Amino acid sequence: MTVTIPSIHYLAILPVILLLGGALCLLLATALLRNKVTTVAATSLTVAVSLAAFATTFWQWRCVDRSGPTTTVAHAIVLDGFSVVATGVIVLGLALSALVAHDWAIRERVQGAEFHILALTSTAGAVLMTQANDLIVIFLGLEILSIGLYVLVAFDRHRATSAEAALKYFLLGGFASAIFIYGAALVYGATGSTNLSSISYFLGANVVLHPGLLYAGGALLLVGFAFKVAAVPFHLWSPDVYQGAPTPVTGLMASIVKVGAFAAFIRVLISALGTQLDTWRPIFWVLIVFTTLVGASLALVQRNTKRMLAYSSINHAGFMLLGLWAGTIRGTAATLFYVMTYAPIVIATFAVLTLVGGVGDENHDIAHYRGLARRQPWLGAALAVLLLSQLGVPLTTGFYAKFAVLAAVVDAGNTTLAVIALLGAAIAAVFYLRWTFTLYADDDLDAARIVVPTMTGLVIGLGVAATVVFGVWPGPLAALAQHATVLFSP
Amino acid sequence: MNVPAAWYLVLAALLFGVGAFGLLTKRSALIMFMCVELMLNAVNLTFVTFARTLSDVGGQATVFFVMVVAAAEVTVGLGIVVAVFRRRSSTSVDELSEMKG
Amino acid sequence: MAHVATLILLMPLVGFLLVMLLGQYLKEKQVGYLATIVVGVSFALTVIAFFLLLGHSSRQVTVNLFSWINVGTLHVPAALLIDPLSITMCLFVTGISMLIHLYSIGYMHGEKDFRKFFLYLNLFVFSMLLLVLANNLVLTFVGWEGVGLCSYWLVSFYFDRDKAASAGKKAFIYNRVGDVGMLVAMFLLFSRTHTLTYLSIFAEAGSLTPTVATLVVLALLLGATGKSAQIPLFNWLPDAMEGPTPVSALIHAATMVTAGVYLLCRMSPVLALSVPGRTTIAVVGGVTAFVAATIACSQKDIKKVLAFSTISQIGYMVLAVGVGAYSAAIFLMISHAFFKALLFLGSGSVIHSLHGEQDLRKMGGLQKYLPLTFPTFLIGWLTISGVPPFAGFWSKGDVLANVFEYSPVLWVLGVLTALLTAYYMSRLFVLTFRGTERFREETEGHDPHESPWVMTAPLVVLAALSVAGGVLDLPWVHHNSLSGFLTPSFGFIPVIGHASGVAQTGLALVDVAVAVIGILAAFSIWRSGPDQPRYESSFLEDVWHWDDFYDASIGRPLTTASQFGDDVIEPNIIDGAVNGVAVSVRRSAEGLRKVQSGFVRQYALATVLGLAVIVVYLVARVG
Amino acid sequence: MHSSLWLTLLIVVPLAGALGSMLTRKIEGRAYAVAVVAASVEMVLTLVIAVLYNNHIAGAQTFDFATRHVLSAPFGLAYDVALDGISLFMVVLCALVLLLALLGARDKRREGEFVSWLLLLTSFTMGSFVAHDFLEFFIFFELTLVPTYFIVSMWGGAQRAKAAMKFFIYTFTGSVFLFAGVLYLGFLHQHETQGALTFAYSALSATSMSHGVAVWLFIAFAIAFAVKAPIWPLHTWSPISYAEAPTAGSIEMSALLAKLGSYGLLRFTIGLLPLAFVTMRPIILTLAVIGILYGSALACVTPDLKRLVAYSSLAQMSFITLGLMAGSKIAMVGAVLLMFNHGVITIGFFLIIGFVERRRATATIKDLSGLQGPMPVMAALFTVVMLASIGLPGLSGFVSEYLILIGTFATHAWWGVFGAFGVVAAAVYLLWGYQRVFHGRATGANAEVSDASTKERWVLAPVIVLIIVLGVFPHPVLERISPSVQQLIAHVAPAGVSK
Amino acid sequence: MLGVTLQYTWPSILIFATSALLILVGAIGVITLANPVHAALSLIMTLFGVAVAFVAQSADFLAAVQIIVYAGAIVVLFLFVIMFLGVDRRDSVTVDPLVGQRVFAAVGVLITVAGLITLMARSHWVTGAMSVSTHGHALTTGSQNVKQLGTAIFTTYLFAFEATAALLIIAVVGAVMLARRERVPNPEEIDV
Repeated sequence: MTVTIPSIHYLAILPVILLLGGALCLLLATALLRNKVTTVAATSLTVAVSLAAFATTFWQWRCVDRSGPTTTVAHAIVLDGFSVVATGVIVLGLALSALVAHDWAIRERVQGAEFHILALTSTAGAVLMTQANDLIVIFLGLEILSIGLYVLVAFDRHRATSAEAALKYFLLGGFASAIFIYGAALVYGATGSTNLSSISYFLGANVVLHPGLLYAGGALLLVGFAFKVAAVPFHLWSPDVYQGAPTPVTGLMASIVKVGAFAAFIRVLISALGTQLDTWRPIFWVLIVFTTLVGASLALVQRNTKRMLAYSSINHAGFMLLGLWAGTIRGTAATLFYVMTYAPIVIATFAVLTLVGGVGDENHDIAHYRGLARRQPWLGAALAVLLLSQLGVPLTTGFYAKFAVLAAVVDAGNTTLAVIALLGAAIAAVFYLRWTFTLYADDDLDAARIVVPTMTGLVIGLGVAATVVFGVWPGPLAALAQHATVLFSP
Repeated sequence: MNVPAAWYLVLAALLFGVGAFGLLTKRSALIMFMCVELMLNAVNLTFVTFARTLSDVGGQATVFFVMVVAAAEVTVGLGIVVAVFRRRSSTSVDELSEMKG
Repeated sequence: MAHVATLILLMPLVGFLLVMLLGQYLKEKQVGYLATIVVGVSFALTVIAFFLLLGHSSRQVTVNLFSWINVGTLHVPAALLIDPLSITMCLFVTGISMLIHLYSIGYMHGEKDFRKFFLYLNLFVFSMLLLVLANNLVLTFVGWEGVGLCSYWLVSFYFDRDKAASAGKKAFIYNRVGDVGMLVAMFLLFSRTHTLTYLSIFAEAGSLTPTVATLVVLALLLGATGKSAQIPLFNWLPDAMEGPTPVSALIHAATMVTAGVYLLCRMSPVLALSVPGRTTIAVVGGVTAFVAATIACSQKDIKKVLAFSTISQIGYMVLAVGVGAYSAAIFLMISHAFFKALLFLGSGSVIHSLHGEQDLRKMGGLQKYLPLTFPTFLIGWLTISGVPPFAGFWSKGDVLANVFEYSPVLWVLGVLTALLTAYYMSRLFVLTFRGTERFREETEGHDPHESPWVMTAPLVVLAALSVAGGVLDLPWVHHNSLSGFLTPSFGFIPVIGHASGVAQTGLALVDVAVAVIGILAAFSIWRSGPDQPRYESSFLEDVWHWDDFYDASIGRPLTTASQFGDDVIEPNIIDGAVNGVAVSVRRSAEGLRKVQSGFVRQYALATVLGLAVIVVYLVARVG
Repeated sequence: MHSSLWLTLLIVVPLAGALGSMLTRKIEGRAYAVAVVAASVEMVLTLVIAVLYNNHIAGAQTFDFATRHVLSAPFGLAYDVALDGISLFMVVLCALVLLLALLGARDKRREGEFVSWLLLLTSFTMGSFVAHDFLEFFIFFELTLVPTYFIVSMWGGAQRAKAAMKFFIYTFTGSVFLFAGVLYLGFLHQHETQGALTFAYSALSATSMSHGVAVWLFIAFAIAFAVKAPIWPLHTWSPISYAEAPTAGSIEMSALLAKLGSYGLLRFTIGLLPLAFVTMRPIILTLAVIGILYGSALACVTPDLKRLVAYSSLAQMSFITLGLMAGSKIAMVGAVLLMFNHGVITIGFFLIIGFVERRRATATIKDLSGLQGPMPVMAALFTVVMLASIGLPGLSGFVSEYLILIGTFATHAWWGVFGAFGVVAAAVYLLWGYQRVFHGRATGANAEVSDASTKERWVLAPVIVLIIVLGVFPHPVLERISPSVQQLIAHVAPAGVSK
Repeated sequence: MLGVTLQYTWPSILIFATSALLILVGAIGVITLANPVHAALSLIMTLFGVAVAFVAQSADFLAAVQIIVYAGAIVVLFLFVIMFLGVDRRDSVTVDPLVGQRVFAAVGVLITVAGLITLMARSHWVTGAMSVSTHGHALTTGSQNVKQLGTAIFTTYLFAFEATAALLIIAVVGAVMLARRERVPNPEEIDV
């Protein structure tokens, strides 16, 4: 029996290789040089690697644009427009987070290199999720992503909450992983494969009479994903973890996990289980309603800004799910557009939080934001813009993101859902506005000035620029999302 | 002739359920890990059973990866438990409820 | 003709603008004379216009100025209509205004807001002329509201006195209620005839159904009751006496308050279409005349007596309109303008001499101190009492004769009113000029002194007019009289026909008899002193508790309701519903927070429960 | 057809002004100067446009200065501007509001930021009024919330946080339904034509739909616009917001932003959903009448001058709604005219209240009395504004109210009659308010106030002039509004609307 | 799927029964035994049961891996940590401080498991052609099984196999980082 090693399209997995390679290099360097690897070097490497990966995505895009979506490594990995764009967003997210973490590591006097190793591998996991064409690969990507994050969440040794968050995250994450893989097992049993293309082919070629097993598997997969994207009622981990994790980690988590999980979610749902869309829609409907409303209203009663943003991101997850509900090209493009625009905003927001958190990363009560914009107009205004963007004010990308998903839902014929989600946004508006108002309140003028380190400042600036520039001129991004989805592998 | 696959599937489902129940009720983080292991074993059993019904070795191969994941999880998980224990001298998860609301 | 008519209208406006822009640079006297002269010019132009009109065959001239509102089918031009009715009105409006302007120069001497007073007066004359000259209802409404505004300003002229301020507001609001009537009348007419120009309305009037015509007439009546102080909207007028006396004379006796009567006369072709409408008008007029007369009998304030008297007299006019005697109404309006202005100005002179005292109980024996005021006032008193041969006798006789033809019941009411009129005016006269002197306290022992010539001259002129006014329309002269002149304006007059000469003479004798009885009764009762007779109930003095009734039935409930709206509905119900949503969001959020207990096992439980629900749904779906 | 550049300039000039003011905010008084220059340029621009505007472009088309550029095809996003006789006067009002708010309600606290927000708001409002694309309108409409929020929350009174929040949440929640409706309509059109997604006004107005759909859309749109206008019972944000906002904010909100509501109701609700118009008419008309009477009633008892004007605005805006919904051309023209007139009148009210507040540091009615004594000129100016609001013939308010009532009466007699009682009510609450504030004897601090300064008189002059001129000679305005309304009516006409 | 007539051999039933007994008793032991050490030992019982089930279903190689890796390595790791931390004290089993947690957990889990089983039972395809990767090669036992498995892993699952490398590295690195003793860093030591 001869074993033919499947052909490998290296370009497709180049970003993963780059990221893991970077992590490995850094690991080796740390091991060999014994703490001689400076934070600057580690950050530089990470940023270089992520930018290289980002550059790769251009190459990939050209390839996909020219010859269409392809699969490789025995159809385990897919290279399509969707994965390319999602990968691009993730690696950019890493680059930005690394810059924030750099200043944070210096301030907190922690080993920068370790952080970057874990961040690089986690990112690789997220990228894998966007490209995976096999439930097992998705599962592995998920685990690579998660295990790195478990450790990152526990990274802050000075705060008890950090370890608490890590343990909670780990226990629940493991639980969700088990549910997810059980779902994969049942789907395997129902369709005979874990490969998404094969599943899709099978479901297309066969008439399903009693799809119980498939449904059972689908439900478990759905719960697994819903957990990762923090959809209500599977969201409970996220506020605690967001709060406990070191703030730059929270930023990283809020961006790349969302992108990776949604990319995989979409791929499984649309690519593999697309024929059963009508079965999943009611579930999504309920999930979306709960997620938008609960996320928004619980954010309302928070005083801790990190928790507030955790609930806010739950609310956003509800909006992202809207595109999945629609299940159309427009819907997929909309969700992609949403995560594309949301990632830089949320990273920049957590960058501001990192700064305000101060040494020890503990000043996260809303009271610390009183009059911030008075004392430091630029920082305050930047945060205000970021918050308003998350609120969905026009001329920011946040508006077009909401516009895109809602348009998809309305297009798919459920205006009621759009209205409910928007009411969730209206509730969320209250706390974004209250926060903004706090920024401009004029009391407490003698609080200490916050030093804005260059790198973090750069990240905040980029985030604000992204949201405003593309908010005024969303055409290119929208076209990209649209095009990427058209190039979505079947 | 072997017993029908369904028997094993039901057995796996029960094992999964017991694991889940344990996770929901135990307070020791270590035992909760063990419950996760029970659930993963249920999954493995399911995979193997389906491999048999489908006559497909893919199901068995998958079990491999699940085992690796289980191992990796345990490694990190125990690391976290150790880290938490150092601070609190307890592995009870109920004591870890500082963050809430 | 067009230019003359335009100038008649514009002169007071020019005066208004001049006073507004240059007033502060001119001396007080100069302002007064300037204002007087523009009105005088206006009067002169009116006289010219009158003669021009006489030479006009159709006796109707429309002067188009510019297009004011022009939307869809609604064309409202700024245009004037010169016809006998409007020119008659103009004549006495400008004439009397001129006299009162002159009088005011003396009366208002030394007031802080002297210039503003003349500003208002000129604007008033402009508005009044606009009201009269307008060729359509909307433009009339402009003047209608303009005079109301000036009345508001002038009543609350002493704005730092709360009573004056309230009185001004009250006048405006009562008028506004009437305006709704006028608006509705316009709306109805427009929706049926698609025009608001008088002549076009009259041309189209035939197409109105009786119901619509009645509704229009009633709506117009509501408008008229507001402006002309008739029941049920009459009680702003007594309060309006808070204004300076020349204002009371000009606006609240001679001109503005008769605008309602003018409007009804103007709309006579529409009135002709509705018998129920006209009957209502007659009843309202008759009842108002009587009620107001009863109230006038017990008032202690000299101006209040005159105010109720005015209401009563206008009631006569409305009664006349109701019975279709339009020219009689106009005749009474003109003669009333003469003698009521005379009486008011006379009372103003009295008040002036007593340093502002208006209470009849603190007057008496003024006869010898006011050598010019007294005789002129005497003439006014006799005129209003209906003593021949003064103008009042003829005009009131004309009205009563017409009413008798129409309805004897209303005639009886009219005669009773005439009796009361003679009585209360005599009471006023006696208490003011006869009997003991009770004013020493007010004048601090000094003798009252006669007013300057600018004040007395108008008195003399008006007295002369009161004496001779009757010649305008003597019953036995049919052509070249006022009624003959006015006929083209009224077109169809639904009076069955004039009473025979014998009957007329009989009615006239009745009029004279009641006048004499009233005068004698008053003299016998009030000669002794100012104390109120025991049989006179406070019910009359308190205006039949009319104000209290409105306050209790409309004012207070509305205020309470509004306050309830502000205190309860707005914050608790409307806002409460919204806040309720907000609160319930917050409450449920607080509830949901409890789920987020911090216990990781509970989080896992939520996951399992969520999964269970999904699984149950799928089981149900698979069936 | 004139160049659309004029309209683009309308949006860009204030934007540039905002930027300029922001950049020069550190230099004493410079930002203000920049803002005033920008506002003046804007004013001149609008006047030029008003002169250039040609309402007899080929055929029945009354839109001038039109252009359309697609910005993002997937979103159906386009820059599409045009101007007709209806929006023309909104645009003029917008520039006027800005200029007078700047000149008359100067706020020196962090002036650079303040004027920047004002200019930004103007830019967005201009955008809303010239938008010829529903989505574009919605975006500008939403955008106006942000500057307003900041103006109220940063420069407002003691309860500014609450007021600003209330304002934002109400309007934002309202626009939720609008947003959903806009999307629905856009896709309805796309599914019908199988073409590209577009929200162009002209395209959407040709969308066919079932009656039920039209009614639902109508309700969705009406909610958003009813909040903004405000229409009873969605008005409760307005009293507190008007009262707590700085003077310029009150002016912007009541004189201008409220018009966005009625403008949206006219252009995008009635104009796009003629089918639902007839069904919804009695309901909205009834709400309008309730609004007139309710607003008037509460204006009588409210203890604060600014709140009084807020409730009066509720009544006035209800008049506008009445006119818009009555379905007769006369009423609709009247309503559009009242949109402009009420804007001007409200500028006058809030400016004068602002002047009084500047002197007395309060707008509470019971703290003020007898002001006519020490400040006769101010009292006179207030009187003119008040009389215009009462609807005194010869002043601007009358023409518009009269047209509304007579037009409403023709189609809905009883609503017209009840509406007419609003005329009485207006006199009651305004005169009662005037009496309490200006009449009576001035004592204490009230006796010390100075009369209107020369500058204040000049700021108020345009208001007074407009009030009088539009009352006496509204023809130039009416002849521009009428054809556009005619065209809109013609579109709605098959649904049973009288000319 | 469940409704098949009884035609299987007694040995297979016996094997199933044995494995089921081992699995369930072990599992219940894990969740009921108070002492973590006992729980870990009970876990081994389950793992053996699963291995038995593997053997019964032609997964011989996996059964071996199950014993070696799972029972041999993972559980030992558990025991090591238990001993290391010294947490082999009794964990109160009787009282749960979270009111209703057990009831809800039991209900939730029961519904879920019952539902899943129902769904599985009601699964049926009109056409049964599965897209199986071995394409016609029947699953075999013994040495062939290892070969088949190996082939599958290095062909179909090549990428997944490669990814596990990353997973294991990150796990090890993470564990090291977590378990390292906390050392308050000296400012001078941090090079920027």
